[in-house]
Amino acid sequence: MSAPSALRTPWLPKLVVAPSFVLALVFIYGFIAWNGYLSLSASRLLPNYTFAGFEQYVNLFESDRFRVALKNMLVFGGLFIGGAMALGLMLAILLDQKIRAEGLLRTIYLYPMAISFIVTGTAWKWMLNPGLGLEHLMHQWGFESFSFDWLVNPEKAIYCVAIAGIWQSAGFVMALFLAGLRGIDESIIKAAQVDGASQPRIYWRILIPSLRPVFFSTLMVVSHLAIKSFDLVMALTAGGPGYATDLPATFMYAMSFTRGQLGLGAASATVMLATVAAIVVPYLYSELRAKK
Amino acid sequence: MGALSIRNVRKTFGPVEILKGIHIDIEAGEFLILVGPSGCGKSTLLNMIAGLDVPSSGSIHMGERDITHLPSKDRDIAMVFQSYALYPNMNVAQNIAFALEMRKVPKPQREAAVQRVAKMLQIGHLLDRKPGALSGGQRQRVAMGRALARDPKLFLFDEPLSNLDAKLRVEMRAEIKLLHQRTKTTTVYVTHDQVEAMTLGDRIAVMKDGVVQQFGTPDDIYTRPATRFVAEFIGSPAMNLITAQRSGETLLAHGIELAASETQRAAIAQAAGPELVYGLRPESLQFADAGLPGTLAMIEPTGPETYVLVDTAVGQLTVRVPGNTQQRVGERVHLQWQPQQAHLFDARTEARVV
Amino acid sequence: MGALSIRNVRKTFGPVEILKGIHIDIEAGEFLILVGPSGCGKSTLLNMIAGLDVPSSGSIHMGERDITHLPSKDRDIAMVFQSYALYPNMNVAQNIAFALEMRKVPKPQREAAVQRVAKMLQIGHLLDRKPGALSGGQRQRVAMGRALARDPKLFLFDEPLSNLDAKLRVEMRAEIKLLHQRTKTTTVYVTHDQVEAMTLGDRIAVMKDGVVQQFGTPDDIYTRPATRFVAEFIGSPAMNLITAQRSGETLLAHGIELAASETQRAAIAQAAGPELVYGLRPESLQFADAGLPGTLAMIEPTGPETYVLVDTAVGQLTVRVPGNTQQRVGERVHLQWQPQQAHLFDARTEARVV
Amino acid sequence: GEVEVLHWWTSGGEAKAAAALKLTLQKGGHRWKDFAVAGGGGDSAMTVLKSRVVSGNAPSAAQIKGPSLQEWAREGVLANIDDVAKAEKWDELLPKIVSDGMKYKGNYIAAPVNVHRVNWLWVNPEALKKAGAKLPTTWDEFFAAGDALKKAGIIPLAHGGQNWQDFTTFESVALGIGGAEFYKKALVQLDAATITGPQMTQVLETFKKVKGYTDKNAPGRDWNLATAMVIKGEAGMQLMGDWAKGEFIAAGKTPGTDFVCTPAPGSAKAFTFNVDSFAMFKLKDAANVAAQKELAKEIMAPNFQELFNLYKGSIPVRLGMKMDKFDDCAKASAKDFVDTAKAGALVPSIAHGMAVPSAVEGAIKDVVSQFWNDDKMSVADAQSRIASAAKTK
Amino acid sequence: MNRLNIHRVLLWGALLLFAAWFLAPLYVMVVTSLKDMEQVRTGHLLSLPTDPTLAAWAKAWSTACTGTDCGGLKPFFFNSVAMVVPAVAVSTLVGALNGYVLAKWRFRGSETMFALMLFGVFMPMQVVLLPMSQVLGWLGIASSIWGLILVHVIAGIPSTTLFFRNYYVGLPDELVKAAMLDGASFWQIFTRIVLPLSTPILVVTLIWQFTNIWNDFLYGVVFSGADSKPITVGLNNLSNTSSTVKEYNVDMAAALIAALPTLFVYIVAGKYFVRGLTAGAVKG
Ligand SMILES: Nc1ncnc2c1ncn2[C@@H]1O[C@H](COP(=O)(O)OP(=O)(O)OP(=O)(O)O)[C@@H](O)[C@H]1O
Ligand SMILES: Nc1ncnc2c1ncn2[C@@H]1O[C@H](COP(=O)(O)OP(=O)(O)OP(=O)(O)O)[C@@H](O)[C@H]1O
Ligand SMILES: [Mg+2]
Ligand SMILES: [Mg+2]
Repeated sequence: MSAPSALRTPWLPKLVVAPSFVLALVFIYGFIAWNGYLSLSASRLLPNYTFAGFEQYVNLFESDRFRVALKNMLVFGGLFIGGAMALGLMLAILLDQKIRAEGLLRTIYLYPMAISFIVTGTAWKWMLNPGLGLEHLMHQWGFESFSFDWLVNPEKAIYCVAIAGIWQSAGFVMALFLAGLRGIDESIIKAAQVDGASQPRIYWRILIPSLRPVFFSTLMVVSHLAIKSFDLVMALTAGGPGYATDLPATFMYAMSFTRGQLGLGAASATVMLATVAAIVVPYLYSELRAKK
Repeated sequence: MGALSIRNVRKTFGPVEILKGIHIDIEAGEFLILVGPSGCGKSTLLNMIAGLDVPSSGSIHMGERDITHLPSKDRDIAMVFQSYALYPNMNVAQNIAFALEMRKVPKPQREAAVQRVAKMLQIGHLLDRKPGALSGGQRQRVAMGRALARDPKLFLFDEPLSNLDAKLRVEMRAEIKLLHQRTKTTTVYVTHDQVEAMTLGDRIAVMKDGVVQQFGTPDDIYTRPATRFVAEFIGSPAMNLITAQRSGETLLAHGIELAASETQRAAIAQAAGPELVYGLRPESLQFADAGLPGTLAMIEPTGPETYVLVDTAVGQLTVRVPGNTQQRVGERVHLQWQPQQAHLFDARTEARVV
Repeated sequence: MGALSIRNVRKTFGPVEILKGIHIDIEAGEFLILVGPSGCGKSTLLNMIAGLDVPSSGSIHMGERDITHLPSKDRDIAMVFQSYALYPNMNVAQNIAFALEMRKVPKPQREAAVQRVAKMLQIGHLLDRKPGALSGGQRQRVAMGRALARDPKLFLFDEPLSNLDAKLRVEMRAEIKLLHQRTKTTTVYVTHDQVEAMTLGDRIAVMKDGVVQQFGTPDDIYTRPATRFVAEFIGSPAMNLITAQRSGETLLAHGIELAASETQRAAIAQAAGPELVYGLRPESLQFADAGLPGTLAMIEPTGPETYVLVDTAVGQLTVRVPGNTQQRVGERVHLQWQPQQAHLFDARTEARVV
Repeated sequence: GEVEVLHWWTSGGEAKAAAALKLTLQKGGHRWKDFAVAGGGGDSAMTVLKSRVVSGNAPSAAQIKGPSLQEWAREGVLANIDDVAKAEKWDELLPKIVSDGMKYKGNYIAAPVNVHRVNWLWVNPEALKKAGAKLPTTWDEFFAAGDALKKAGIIPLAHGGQNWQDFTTFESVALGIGGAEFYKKALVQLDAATITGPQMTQVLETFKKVKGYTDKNAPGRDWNLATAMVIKGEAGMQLMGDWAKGEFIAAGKTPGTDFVCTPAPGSAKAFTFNVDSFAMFKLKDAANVAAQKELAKEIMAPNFQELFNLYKGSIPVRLGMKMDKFDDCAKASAKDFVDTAKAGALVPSIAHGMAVPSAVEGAIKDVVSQFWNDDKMSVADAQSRIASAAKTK
Repeated sequence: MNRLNIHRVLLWGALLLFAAWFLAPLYVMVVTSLKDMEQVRTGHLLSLPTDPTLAAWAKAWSTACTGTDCGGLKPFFFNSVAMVVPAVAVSTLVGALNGYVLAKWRFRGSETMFALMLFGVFMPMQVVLLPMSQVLGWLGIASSIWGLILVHVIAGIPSTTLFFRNYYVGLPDELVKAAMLDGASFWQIFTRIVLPLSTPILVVTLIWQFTNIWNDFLYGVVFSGADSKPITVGLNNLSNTSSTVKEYNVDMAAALIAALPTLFVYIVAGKYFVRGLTAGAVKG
């Protein structure tokens, strides 16, 4: 269905979105451009606008730490986005079954979003730490051979970050999906029941496909969370052991603000944005095209 | 194939009782038509047969089995929803094939079924469209297709042809009839179309206010309506009803004696109340040189026939005339009829007297 | 009050041309009926009149004014959507009053209007309900109520009575007619119901595949269909059509000569193609002792009349018989008709010959 | 006037010290606007500082130290406080190596607060006794003691999981194995030959060996939790700066009996210092400038120096202070500070940003930390990577 | 009926299992916040407090030191409230309007506009810090609560727009059309038809914005002034002491206090996740 578009009033709708659009242009694209320029400048501690060429990019790609950070972004991003979406969707579906205690359970699943990771990180650190948390507990309960030392293992620590991240955001994903499910016309569900679809199939074939726009929102938001999981890493591992759990965001932050290598930080931000754009832009394109 | 038996089904929505004890029994393979005024509970009843809603009390049986609480997907029922309820994310072909897929019908067979119903419903060129890009009638046909692609134990149709043009409607009606003759699938069909009701059904249930007023063959319903309501509801234009006072063996309306046959006279004499309702179908009235005098009030030509409204001493009566008429509004006419074609109802209980 | 003039309106959805140059002119106060097969573009046309969509080319005028691009809220049009489009968040009363509220009608007047249409549509007891708790027919009446509460320049009705029972439909039809007679508001009305089309409309436009096939008075359309399509489309059961070969002044179908009047003979002699289509409405056929012989194939009693299908040498013909018939399937019968009641169309161009 | 001070002294003792400073200034009729940003060893504070400077809204003073001071000065945003320094004779009161750090192009731009000694080894004597080990003074002795502790079921060395902790250990090893000269050449002057030389190889090997004496749960552990392990006797020793003392004291332990502070193995004759200081920013408002100068003066005043360092566990940067209120560890530290300054064995701590620009510091820390954590990295590999990190600009 | 019960049991099993997983850290936090420091040091993670005390909560609320101020989280808390309420309201409203236009009043280029705005979702916060400081400096609202509100509104618009737009895409266009015919203006359609149908997504957006803004640390610390610092800065200062004893119990209590408003919003707003608002509106 085409929207009731095209009539000759359009200045009003355009006027309404104009401020946001201008803000977006200035604050998103203006800043991206600014950042892009910084990455080519000789900035160190503070912005400095003398042009310095591609030196920062050369440094960046020689940096082992940045390579690790990029790789982590892919690993963590994949696990986190996939995990949070899957779990969130599953919880939304479970809660959609006319559960009596829905309100309570929903709040339980959502609450991790409420608590700042500055401190939740500590609780997680305890729980995942082999000497204090789960492993310790299992040993105390007599499962001596139980071993769970991912947090301190440079190769596995990133999974811990993903676990904590999923824990934190799955609830919100659930809320988004639940809102979407609640917007679907019930008669379609009835039709599917008559058609002989079992409950799981109704979700899989009818409801989830109808949630496509919501899916799209969720994916965007979760990716946003993945890219911004700065607090999470800082609180849980601070990028360690070594820099095994460094992400581009933490890398950029460290370079720009701790180490006085603003130019390098800017370069890393540019590379990161470009990576994201390479993944997101085609998706955006197809998603918005499909609407037509 | 199961006989369908609805036993004392009641349904309340909040404080309102919508169905007040429905009893309907049909044989396996029968075609039941459900008619009744808008809002009388037809869709609600279908929903309960389909398992989309549970009765507040009473039970529903298919064959020997009590299915009152059986999940809908295990009932093997196909239904056309009054509101279509197409899957917006699937195209027409997928909409039609969905139920087959759910029942694990292999792909080639599904495709064959889609082709078959698409042809039957004349929607072959729409198979790739999403429901959003269809006209109202096209959507309704897709909704039909979804049901017809299957071979269920029971068909439920909720006004499946209401948005189709007359020509298509006739064709669809014929297709449904053919299909039913071939498969002998038990069917429950809600319609407001008299022709559909009369030509498709083995039996008709006329509902009003959550109660079945009459349950019988089409001929029965038309020629021997059990209540005044049924008499008035079935038939278009509606039956002319004249309230008349009993006076021994005769009936008087506004001082005019209404003709009655032997049996009718006997019945009038034994009637309980002082007032009766005398019913005459528009086609039972003829213009003649003598008879009940009246003035022509309005002429409605519908093409093949014309409805003429005549003001008489006993009230305005509708007369059905084949073809067109040369008469003019205001003309003085006389009406005649055969007394045995009249229907008599008790004015108070509204039940048929004879 | 404005006359409505639709000038060469075309509309394409993607690659498909839905409307292919529509011309319709109606006078202020006229009641236009739009009929046509499902999917022919009726709703699309209404949408454009309402300003909910823009024509790909062409223009729409109301009175003297070109409104093709006028925002719909400034057009002062009331419309009943085929899909109802009730506001799910408002109850029935609010749904009906919304448009009045938007036009700053004071509250007491709004309430009076709601009461008025609620009474007219028999939904007084539903005013506090949300649309989700209504039956199909009740929703449709609310959709009607939304339009009828207003006093617009133009009414657009898209199959507004399709989900109502026959009795209610007759009543509603009468109400609409009354309303139109009182207010003389220009109206465009889409329907598939022949009786509605014939009794409500001042003029009928028959559309097919995005083209207006005939535009005229109801009587015109029925008695002098301009094309074979119109002839077949209007009238239920449809007109019997017999393809026949021209042979001088006579027509032969399967070797049988079809009766023709003087004028028809003249026209046949001058016809362009070698083949003509000979059309006979079911009510033009009578059973007689002599005439076209045939076998009774099927009997469909509808109550006031019966459709009898007869297999003859020229094909299967439908005969409309008043009341019930005593005949039996398989019986041998003869059919007769008056040649001047036959319609002749060119087989190739499908245009009326005489 | 008003002083806005950006700092990350939010914890008990430090906050008390800061409060003392605030009080002094308020007595002088100035207003104190506290801008405390804790966390990440001042990372967040630095971020805030940069934004504030960029938005043209710099605070009066901010906690900046080491070569960073020079970097900030180079951006032209720091104020010249030579007049205060002259009046208060800072040149005489500060060791040259410290006062040099406070100057940019010969002008004072910052006021120093305290001196931390980083190369301490904190020992739980009870644990050593139980294991039958003696206080190590060389790395060989350290390993011997470590083996003994291990046998006794005690974690020999408590260690935490940030890269500065790894590097604190590395520094101590470098100083202990290579000595002050090597330390300066390799880690301050970043001499490539020294970094790739055999001495560095030995340092790295020893460093890696030390890891064998820590527990596997160290990553992610805060340093104070590591200290707590020593306090509770779960671990025998910890290599940490003198701020660790605060933990022991807070747990009600007395130096010398309940716990022992001793220079890190082999580094008794050297001193890695970590000097906190306040950089003064250019301000527009004259009254605020006056208040800022007052602040600089008060920071170097004996009262504050004593009070603050008592709270903080460090020693005054001002020379010639009376130390009688301080504990034994501090006294030893103060003595070593003066001695090593004379002997040229007073070296800046890289782990705490005293030696090299932050970019280089970060790069080297990354490599060392990675080497510590990643058991697959070879010594030679680490050496060459440190060398290239040292070239970071 | 029996199979139904098995399903129910499985369903509840899964629900409760996840609930346990979600609650575990909360349990640790609550338990710890009720212990005194001695118990924290000696007991283990899951052990219950031997004698529960609210001392840590009281301390976190009113006496814990953050820098030289020892007023607990109280002042920060109210700063946060003053910042969150307008920022959430404005960004949600703007998002709803944008979503409404982008879904129901499409015009040439509106999709592109949407895509361009969407990309803002991926801007790492860190990139924004310095240029934003510069801009706020120019505007003269650096280091004030207004600057902070502005930043949060700007940062929130891409996601709120996304939520609303994608939700509104699913609302039948016929409703808007019907309202247009009824003479409703652009704004009336929004307030009378579209907004009343947005409850679920409104809830989600409120939750999202409230949580994000309330819990934001980086913007809060960078763009706030000395007396407009939000609660997260207080919390951070409280829990990130770099020396001496770490009072975990107070940290945990502080974190829970900081989370209370957000939880409150979840519980209150959560009620509005109603089912089937559009059912029955439109057929087909
Ligand atoms: N968005 C769309 N994209 C493509 N085709 C469309 C779209 N909307 C409608 N159509 C097609 O346009 C044609 C006309 O549709 P319209 O709704 O006007 O039909 P209609 O005459 O009202 O039919 P009905 O009597 O079934 O309601 C149909 O064939 C339909 O499939
Ligand atoms: N959820 C509900 N809550 C309250 N009343 C309801 C609800 N659903 C339906 N009703 C009422 O129940 C009655 C029966 O509805 P139903 O849909 O069965 O009517 P119907 O016979 O199918 O009518 P129609 O011919 O108009 O489709 C109606 O009066 C309707 O208003
Ligand atoms: Mg119904
Ligand atoms: Mg239509």
